[in-house]
Amino acid sequence: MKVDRRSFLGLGLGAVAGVAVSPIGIKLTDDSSIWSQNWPWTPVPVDGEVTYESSVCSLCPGSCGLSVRKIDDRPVKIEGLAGHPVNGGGACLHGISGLQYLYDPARVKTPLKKNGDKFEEISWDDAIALVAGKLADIRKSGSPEKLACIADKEQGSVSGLFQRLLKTFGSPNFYTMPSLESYLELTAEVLHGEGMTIGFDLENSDFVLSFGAGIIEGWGSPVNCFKANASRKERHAKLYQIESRLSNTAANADKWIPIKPGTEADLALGLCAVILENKLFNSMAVANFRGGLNKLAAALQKNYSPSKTAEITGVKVSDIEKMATLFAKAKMPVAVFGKGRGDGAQSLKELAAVHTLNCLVGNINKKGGAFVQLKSDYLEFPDESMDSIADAGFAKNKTGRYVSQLIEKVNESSKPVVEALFVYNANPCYSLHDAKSVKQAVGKVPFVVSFSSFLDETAKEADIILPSHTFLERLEDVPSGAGLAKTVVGLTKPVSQPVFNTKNPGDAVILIAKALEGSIAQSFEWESYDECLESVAGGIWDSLSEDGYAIISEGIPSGFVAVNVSYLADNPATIQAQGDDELILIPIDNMRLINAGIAASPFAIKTVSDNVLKGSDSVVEINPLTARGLKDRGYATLTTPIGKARVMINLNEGMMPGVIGMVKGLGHTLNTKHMSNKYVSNKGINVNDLIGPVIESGSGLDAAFGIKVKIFKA
Amino acid sequence: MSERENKTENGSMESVGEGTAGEEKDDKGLGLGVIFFIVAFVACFLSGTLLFPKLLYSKKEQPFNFDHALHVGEAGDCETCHSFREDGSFTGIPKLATCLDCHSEEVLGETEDEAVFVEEYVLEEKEVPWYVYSRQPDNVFFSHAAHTQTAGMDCVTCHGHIGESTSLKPYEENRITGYSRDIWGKNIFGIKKNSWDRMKMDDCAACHKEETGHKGYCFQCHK
Amino acid sequence: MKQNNNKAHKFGMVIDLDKCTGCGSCMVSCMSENNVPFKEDESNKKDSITWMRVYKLTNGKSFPDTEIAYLPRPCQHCGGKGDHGHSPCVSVCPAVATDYGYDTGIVSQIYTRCFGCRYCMGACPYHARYFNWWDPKWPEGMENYLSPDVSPRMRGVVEKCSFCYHRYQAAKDTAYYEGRDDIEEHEYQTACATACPAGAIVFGDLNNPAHQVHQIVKPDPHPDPRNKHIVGKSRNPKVFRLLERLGTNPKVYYLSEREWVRKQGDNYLDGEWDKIKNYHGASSHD
Amino acid sequence: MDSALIPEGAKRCSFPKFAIGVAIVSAVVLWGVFAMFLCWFKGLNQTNMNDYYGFALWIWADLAVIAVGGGAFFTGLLRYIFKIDELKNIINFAVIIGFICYSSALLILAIDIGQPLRGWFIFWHANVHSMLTEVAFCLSAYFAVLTIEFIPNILENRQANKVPFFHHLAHNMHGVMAVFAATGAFLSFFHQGSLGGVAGVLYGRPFAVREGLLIWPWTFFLFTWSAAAFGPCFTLLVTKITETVTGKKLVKDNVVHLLAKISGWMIVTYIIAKIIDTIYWAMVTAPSLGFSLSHFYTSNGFYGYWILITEIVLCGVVPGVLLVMKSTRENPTLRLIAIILGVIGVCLNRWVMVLQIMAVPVMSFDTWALYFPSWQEIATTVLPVAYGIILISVAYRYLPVFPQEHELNYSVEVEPVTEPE
Repeated sequence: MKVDRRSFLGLGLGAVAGVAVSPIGIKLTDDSSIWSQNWPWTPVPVDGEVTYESSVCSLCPGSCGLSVRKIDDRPVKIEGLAGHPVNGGGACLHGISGLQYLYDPARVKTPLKKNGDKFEEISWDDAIALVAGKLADIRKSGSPEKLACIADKEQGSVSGLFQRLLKTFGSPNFYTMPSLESYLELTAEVLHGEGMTIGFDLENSDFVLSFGAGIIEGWGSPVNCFKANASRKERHAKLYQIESRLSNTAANADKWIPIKPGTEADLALGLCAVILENKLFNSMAVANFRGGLNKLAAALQKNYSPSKTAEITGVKVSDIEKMATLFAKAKMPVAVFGKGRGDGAQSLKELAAVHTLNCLVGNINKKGGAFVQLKSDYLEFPDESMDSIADAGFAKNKTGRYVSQLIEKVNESSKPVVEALFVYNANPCYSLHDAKSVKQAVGKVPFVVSFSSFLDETAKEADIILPSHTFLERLEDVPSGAGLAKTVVGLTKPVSQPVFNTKNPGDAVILIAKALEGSIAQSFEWESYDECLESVAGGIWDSLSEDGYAIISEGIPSGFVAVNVSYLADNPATIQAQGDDELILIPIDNMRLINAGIAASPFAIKTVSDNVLKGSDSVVEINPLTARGLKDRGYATLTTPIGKARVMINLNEGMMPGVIGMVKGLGHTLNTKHMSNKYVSNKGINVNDLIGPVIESGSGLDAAFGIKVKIFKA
Repeated sequence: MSERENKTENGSMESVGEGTAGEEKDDKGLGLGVIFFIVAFVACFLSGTLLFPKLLYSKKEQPFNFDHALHVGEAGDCETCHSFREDGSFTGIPKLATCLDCHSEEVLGETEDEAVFVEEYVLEEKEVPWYVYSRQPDNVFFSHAAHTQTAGMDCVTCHGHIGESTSLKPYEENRITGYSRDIWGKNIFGIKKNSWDRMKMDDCAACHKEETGHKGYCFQCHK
Repeated sequence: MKQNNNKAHKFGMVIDLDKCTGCGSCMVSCMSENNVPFKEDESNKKDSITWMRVYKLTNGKSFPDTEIAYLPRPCQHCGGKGDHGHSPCVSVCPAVATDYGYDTGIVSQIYTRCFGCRYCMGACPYHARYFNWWDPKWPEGMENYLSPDVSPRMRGVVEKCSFCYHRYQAAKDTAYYEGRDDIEEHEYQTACATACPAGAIVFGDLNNPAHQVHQIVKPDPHPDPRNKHIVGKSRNPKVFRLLERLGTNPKVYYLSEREWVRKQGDNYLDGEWDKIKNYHGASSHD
Repeated sequence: MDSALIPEGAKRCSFPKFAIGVAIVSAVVLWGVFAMFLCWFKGLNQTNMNDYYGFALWIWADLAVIAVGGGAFFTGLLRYIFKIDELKNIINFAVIIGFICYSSALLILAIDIGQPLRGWFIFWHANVHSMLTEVAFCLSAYFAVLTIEFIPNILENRQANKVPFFHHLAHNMHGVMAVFAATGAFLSFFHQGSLGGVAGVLYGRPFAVREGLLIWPWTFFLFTWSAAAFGPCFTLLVTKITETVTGKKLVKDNVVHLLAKISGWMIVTYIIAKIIDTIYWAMVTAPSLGFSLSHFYTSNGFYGYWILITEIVLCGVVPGVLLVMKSTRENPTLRLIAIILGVIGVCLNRWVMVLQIMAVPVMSFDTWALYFPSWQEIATTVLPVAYGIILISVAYRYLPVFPQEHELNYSVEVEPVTEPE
């Protein structure tokens, strides 16, 4: 027998046939497909018991109630909390994507100390000791006022602790970032007196005259505004939107009145003029005006006749007259101010002029009108113990009235105006105008402590970062403000164990205070922030802890509200944009982005239109008439007096000719050598790098509504 | 097989063609070819049936033995430990907390396994990493409530008589898919005798078809 | 009817485009609910997975007469021609990875059955179907927020909106456990509907006259006499469906007072709109 | 070197020359294979396809190679069923071309699907309503038939044929080839048709959708007819290319003329049907859905009326007429122009029925989607071409593909067969 080719053939065929009828083939085929259906690198979420926890969102001043769905101990979904007095179900996209902040691996995971241009991890004990040591030195040198703090707001117990620390330390230099609430208080102060604030009863008003307020762009308490706006049709209420751009609010409004950028104050005064001239005002209300109504009326007749107003604003005379009449004759009219979200630059002239409309028609503290009342003060901090250094330092004048002035002073002075700076929940190096010079100023401060959860633009400039818990990991009282008709304090609760080695910023402040010893430590005798909150929120704590919120005021405020028109009677000048070019660049607020300190989440960025962000390019809106040679989706170079940028063009009929719109909230630079945040960083341009501050004389506010710009094909 | 038989057989095979037999030499080769064929066939078939499963599955021991029969005796039924939550979802393998309803830091019985349980898990507050014989892929949604509460099925139909067992069998993990051998079934051909012998989708579908007249829409059981 | 449930639901949605602000809450709620992945650059909208996508419509007029509206587009859960369940995508899938639930009217998508031929994507005129061109990747630690109710998809398969079917499964689970036959309207709501801050999205059973969707849509039970493929046309003159003329019979309805918005719901030859805009399929049956 | 394998009496180039040629083309194959592995291991993100372009270059290549591979079934049908005997002289080559086309199509499909390991679901979990299921079944079955049809030719290799079993097997297979040809024709009718149906049933896509007969839209029949019409053009074209490359005449003119004539008549009848279909679709089907013809051909950067005119007139009517008329058909240049136009025409038709369908916006607020393939897509599409060249070279070198080769080239010169080195 000879083994030949055929034997091998037989062997081969036999093997094939044997394998074919054995289960190998079918089993491997099946198993390989099951493998592909359950690839080990595709995550499998762990199942468990479903529970819901309620909390409050503090990403923006909206203070919406949240319901967090958890699987065992793991939060997996955030939704609006049904029945909550602010949002009553529903939530905005940023709140819903809150878990992307919680679990973000680009968070500051542990205290960091700057060494050269790098950050080093240090322990909490070392970090607190370092900060306290530095502060003690400043105090010893006798100028405690050189400790400054920039926070997002004045309200709330954490901000209260910062203020308390500064005061007991001996510094008056506590600053807040501009916010709608701060403008509301300022307006109230100028027209009604100190310690007041304003809310708008949008959900009942039958005629809302909005001077660019982005009612569905994130203005005020966003979800609350969305709801008020959505119910408009059923209530037969009207919304007139005065704005240079067809924003979503303008598109959703009953009428859009395009206006030359920066002339909103003039239009408001023009409307006042018509109302006064035609005696459309509420005479009972006007009878109590102080501060020179006649002087105001005369000035308005002279400077803001309908034809003059039309010339200034670009709004037709007929529209001006019609609007004034409609507004004055509506049952429950309300005029709202705060361009965009109301947290950008604003001029006091505009704020006062618009609110004067409310005063003229007498809708103050009436249903559907503007509610003017005392600021809520629900926290009862015990009296501070002040030593002589503290008394002397605290009695000094603030370095500047607003944060932009502080920055200016720091930049101007050759000697350190500020020796140490605390930054909490704020990102001035990103969100103030001319961000580059802000960064320069912060860089000049010898010792900067950031309490940020993220390595944001300001935190990157810090010497020490004491990372905060996100709002999902901490207990905190969250007072609503932001123009809501009612005042609600919500309670943010830790729905998750801290993901990283972070602390509640309140605890961090208490630890610093304790480390400073003496009278400062005596003013911070709580064991922890949680204990502090429970004691200072005494009056409402039960309600907070049981219901998750406490309603401080609701319904129409009672009592007489004085009106003083002296500010406007002095005929303040209208702000002009910086530069001499023909076109004007204005910032746009977009609901899907965040303009405050933090970057929008990956989910939110994902929803942004490719007409706003394309790759890493910002897209600017421009009317085809203005675009001249520029092509849709082509590139162009924008040049303003303070900056230059390459942008993509979006030809947009909703943009007023002569105006270029650029979205706010892009252009974060959060990447560092060690931490990449590619999902939200280096996307587009920060519009604040292109617009510089313009200070309104009198008020001292940065009131730059835009900037003159040149645009060329790139 | 004799050469002669070989020749005839090959001849008949060839006759499918033109009927002309090849040369003598070729015939022999072909005869040998047949033998080789049969040997290879049998060898491959047997290794595919007997050896292959040994290679495919890796045996894993459970953290410690669990006596179902004993526990059923104590608790009375399956649902005490394998319970429903208030929202109708099923807890599956009990968490440590459920065990601690009866167990404590002190050993109740006399087995070594309980000692392991108490020492390594109860005292350490660690969940027991059981291998689950009936674990299904992530894309499966299975409503225990629909089957046991509404349709009135018993546990045995799908899970067999595990409640009567005194020891846990070794967990055989499919090296490719990562799932238990119990899903495909002990029988490598996938032949089943009892309703609990296999837990593939076809088994669900067959039962649904029989009981409801329709094997169901995709989303009834997938997520 | 091919089904094993005596009470057939027909889950559907009506979206009020006058209330919709284009805020994007529905999109994010959907992504968060359904474990939708994200990647570094999502600005190419042609490969960006958004089960719910909000389109921006414009009336095409120039400044200052231009108007805009937003149109959220989930999967339309088409009933197919004559509402027989042969949705454009379902009928073409070669491996039954997507089927029509005759008991709910929901078009499923089974990621593990799908082998990624993408024929269904070609069949869907709404671009509601998305392909996983990449492996889904979550930044380290972020996979902690993934929900176990929806299985994450692997690379190479198609996914789409499921009307949050897992919420129906959960609601049914509870109902089974409590010995109830069926579920209440509020027990099964999609993630987009619950998230919408403007309350623009209403979800429910189109077959149930007690449900809000039914009351708004007033679906015509008879086929449209002008086109027998069309079933369930709304008898509300302000309500329309997307591309209704194709006979896909979507279960997502849209509501708008604005005529130009309604007109953009479908394609019309020159002058055709004016002839049929006041036709709502009602007169012939009421 | 490899002379023992070369058919008896045939002259072939030297082995090194052949090897170098094959090596060059193999480099292209390797490039394609590299791209293929990239697609398999990294996923389809290697392509420029997107959610608007779920079907793109590959599906077009698939449809195109199957259309031009239609020469195999149609020639087989004519040769074995209609007993047109002359075609035996080209049938081997037609089968090889078909084999290349169909194996390429299957390979491309294996790359194109997102989950190749689950590709078998199309058979196991088949949805009988899906045209793609029909395609998969018929395509695979017909590929099996083509393989069977190809086997006898392989077995006729000089060495293989020495084995009596193979010799007889080849002989007997020839005997029953009519059965396979009939099966092949039947299967081809359905898969060519169902490929047409793939587009025609898309009632969500007004550019694609067609009315039809029973469950089959008109595109079903048009695709079958066009494959039968243009497939022979491709067979003739490849034959012509092979003749040019080898410098030998391989098929007699009468055979070529006959096939060209049949193709011509098929094209003419097809194009009449296509014109009627287009007019009906443009005048009735699309308008009933609210679309005017201009919607599909304007306001975008690529798809204009030119593509419609090129496909139907320049690459349909013109080759049809050229091939039908005896004078032009028998003019080698005009015939070549006609078959080239024909091949372009059918490929263009498949392009339109895949890519333009995806490009046209359907929702009134949607936009045109244009796409350009990535290099990986191009490489994997070129891969089958290179593979085809190699297979044809090898087959030509070692198999008696052209029965008339000897007669046409060597019979006159009485020259002994020289062994190349």
